[in-house]
Amino acid sequence: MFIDPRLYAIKRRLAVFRLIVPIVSPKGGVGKSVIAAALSLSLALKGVRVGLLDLDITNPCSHLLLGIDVETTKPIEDRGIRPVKLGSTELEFMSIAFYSGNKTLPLRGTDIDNAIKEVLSITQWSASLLIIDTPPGFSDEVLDIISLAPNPRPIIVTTPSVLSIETVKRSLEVLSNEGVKPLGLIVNLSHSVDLCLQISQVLSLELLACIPWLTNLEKAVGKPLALKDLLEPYMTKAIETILRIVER
Amino acid sequence: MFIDPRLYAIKRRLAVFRLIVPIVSPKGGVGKSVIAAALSLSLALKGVRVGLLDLDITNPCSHLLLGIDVETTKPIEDRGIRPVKLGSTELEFMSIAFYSGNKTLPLRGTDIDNAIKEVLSITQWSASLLIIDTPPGFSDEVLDIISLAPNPRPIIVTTPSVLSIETVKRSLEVLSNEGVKPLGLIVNLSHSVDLCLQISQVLSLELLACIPWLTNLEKAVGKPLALKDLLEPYMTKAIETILRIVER
Amino acid sequence: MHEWALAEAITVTIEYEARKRGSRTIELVEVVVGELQSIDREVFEFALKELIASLRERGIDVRKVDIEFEEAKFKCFRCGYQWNLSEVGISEHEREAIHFIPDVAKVYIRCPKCGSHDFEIVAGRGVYIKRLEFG
Amino acid sequence: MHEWALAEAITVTIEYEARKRGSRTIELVEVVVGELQSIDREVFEFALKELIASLRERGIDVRKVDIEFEEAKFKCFRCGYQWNLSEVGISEHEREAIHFIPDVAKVYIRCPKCGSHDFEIVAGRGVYIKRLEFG
Ligand SMILES: Nc1ncnc2c1ncn2[C@@H]1O[C@H](COP(=O)(O)OP(=O)(O)O)[C@@H](O)[C@H]1O
Ligand SMILES: Nc1ncnc2c1ncn2[C@@H]1O[C@H](COP(=O)(O)OP(=O)(O)O)[C@@H](O)[C@H]1O
Ligand SMILES: [Mg+2]
Ligand SMILES: [Mg+2]
Ligand SMILES: [Mg+2]
Ligand SMILES: [Mg+2]
Ligand code: NI
Ligand code: NI
Ligand SMILES: [Zn+2]
Ligand SMILES: [Zn+2]
Repeated sequence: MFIDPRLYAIKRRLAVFRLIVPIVSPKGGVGKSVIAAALSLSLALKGVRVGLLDLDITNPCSHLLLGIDVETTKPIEDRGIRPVKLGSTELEFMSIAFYSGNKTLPLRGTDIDNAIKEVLSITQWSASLLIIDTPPGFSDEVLDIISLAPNPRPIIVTTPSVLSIETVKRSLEVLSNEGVKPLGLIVNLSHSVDLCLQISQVLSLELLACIPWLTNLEKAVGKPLALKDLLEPYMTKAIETILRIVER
Repeated sequence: MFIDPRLYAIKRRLAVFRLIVPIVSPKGGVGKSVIAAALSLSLALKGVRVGLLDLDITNPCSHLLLGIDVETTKPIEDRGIRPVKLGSTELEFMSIAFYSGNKTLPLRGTDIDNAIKEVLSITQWSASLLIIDTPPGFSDEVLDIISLAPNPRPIIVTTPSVLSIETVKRSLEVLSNEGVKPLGLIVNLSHSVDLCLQISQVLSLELLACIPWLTNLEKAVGKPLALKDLLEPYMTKAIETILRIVER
Repeated sequence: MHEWALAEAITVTIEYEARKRGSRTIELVEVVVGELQSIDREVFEFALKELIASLRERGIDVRKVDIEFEEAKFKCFRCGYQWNLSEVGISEHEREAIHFIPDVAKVYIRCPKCGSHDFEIVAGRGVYIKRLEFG
Repeated sequence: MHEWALAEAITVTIEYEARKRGSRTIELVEVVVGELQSIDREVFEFALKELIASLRERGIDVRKVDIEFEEAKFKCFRCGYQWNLSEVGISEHEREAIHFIPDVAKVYIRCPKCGSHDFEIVAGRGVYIKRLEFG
């Protein structure tokens, strides 16, 4: 007999959330991590109790965007672990990087699966909204989150590039087969709102944001408020949609 | 007892190559697939017998870049499988997409590991150089190829973005611990050769190419010769370096 | 002190399984604790006792709990070598990180023979229930 | 006809292991072939026989080969349901794709109970050697 108590603990720990939003795309480099960080901060500063979880297990980056030094800042151990609070905000942040010392984690899928189950079963969130940064591809990270979270509502991210749109399209079929209903679409690195609308029609997803190429974004890496200020003007629809669900 | 005959077959099948070059980066969207495709074609047209293998198992894209319709074109079955030859060139191409019908493959790490071992053990290459497109992250795909291939010499790809450079830096440590010696670095999406040189110094890797943002690249997706023509002028050093090893 | 979270996972599991079966008595629970979790045995036993007492208040009676400790064992995917924790030695700081998420062991530990990070944690990884006997 | 590649993998393995042990006689090889490989048994046996004959010319004598077929079994990671291939039914075209790379089954097959692609191939996936007895 082998019973994994983590699966039962996870059910209980994730039940505190009113909404769980994985930020997903099959292609890398489309802006998932940037969007997850900025969106979490925008909502936290609007008074929502937000948790941000970095599930890019082998190559976690969210702490770099948020400017959190994982060597000096650590989650507190208290009947489990309490996520790190970001500066003056109420944003709760959790990442495997706190335990890998900002190194690459050369983990196979089974280890990734284990690490995710371990993190989810011991983290004590007090937030009501969980935003999850995921790696590209469609492997253990995405499969775990859609099977462990109750009613996950992913935000799909794409750029206007053919490669990105084509691969998003084919991944939507799998999500649908898994019974997952996306919250909507964010088109990043697009110069035209018309183009964003066209893409959202092709993919049959509600357009939640259309974000242009932002010259100053590179300078905002590690400065969470600057990052938020840069992206927020383009994400009002995404923010409103989430607020409506969380405050219901 | 459980003996996996694929491991022995793989050793034999990969022994035909004089050089195996995985194109790797921990971040997605930096241009690995575009570079793998263009570099393979450039070398094939210079008379090198090149194989291109897409190991981005859950989200294969190389066939989209090469304009290969995986529904109508299939590898031939002949005491194993013979990779598809690209048009008039001698480029041999192999991808799991031939068998997944251009769908997203929702595979866990153990399945990815199995799929890779299966592909490598039944594919009959006649090339002498193998270029491998890999997914981002540092999981089964990269771990498998560095442990199954004899003396793999990866080309590391980065953009000038902090996130990319930082994560490449930390992944080089793992590669070195695994006894893997990179062939060099390609900096993509960079407007300045000076910047590329600086980055290559920071990472202590030889600069093999410095590729700017190419306006027409999007139009070249699916047109392999156009793709090659666009990138080739920036990749002379990479091409020469490989030619020197393969023709030795 | 994340012993409490681990103990809680056990009792949540017991409660769920008991209610699913409509059973109010659990004769025996056998728990295995892997070495990588670096658990303080006393704290873990105390937490488990307290949580089982509160289970009893909610009508579920656990008669006996056995805790078994399992030594960590590793096997290299690259060269096949097998070893245990004492052979490699890790710092206090590394042990602390690993005790939260055992899989980060792959960052700090390398095969003593070939240096690879690509190994299997054969035993001693985590906490699981080996046996659950209903009354 | 990739039966030949699969058979070749077996004989390459035998040769390598025999030379490693300095042994020239293999009393018994037990090979397991998974249902997902959709192997033509006759072709596979013929290929194996031919390749073993050529092994003999290189000084390695294989006395007996047993081939065991293993039915495919699947178990859903999401709902726990278990099933076999006959319960789902796949097209000829899908069977063809799966026979090259059994893992693409996850694209074409879904759990008959909950519809998920996220399942385990418990048995019948590939070809492996279950037993190798040296003389
Ligand atoms: N709207 C934008 N404008 C300019 N740069 C961007 C924008 N969105 C993302 N980037 C940059 O693109 C790269 C990839 O973004 P990231 O969020 O890491 O993508 P992903 O998480 O999908 O891999 C990063 O270097 C980031 O700084
Ligand atoms: N030099 C370049 N100029 C313009 N676009 C590029 C360039 N390199 C890559 N791209 C585009 O960037 C995206 C990511 O490239 P891709 O090769 O798929 O990255 P990866 O394989 O690393 O994820 C694609 O849409 C591609 O067309
Ligand atoms: Mg990311
Ligand atoms: Mg992965
Ligand atoms: Mg790619
Ligand atoms: Mg992966
Ligand atoms: Ni602890
Ligand atoms: Ni065949
Ligand atoms: Zn080793
Ligand atoms: Zn199911």
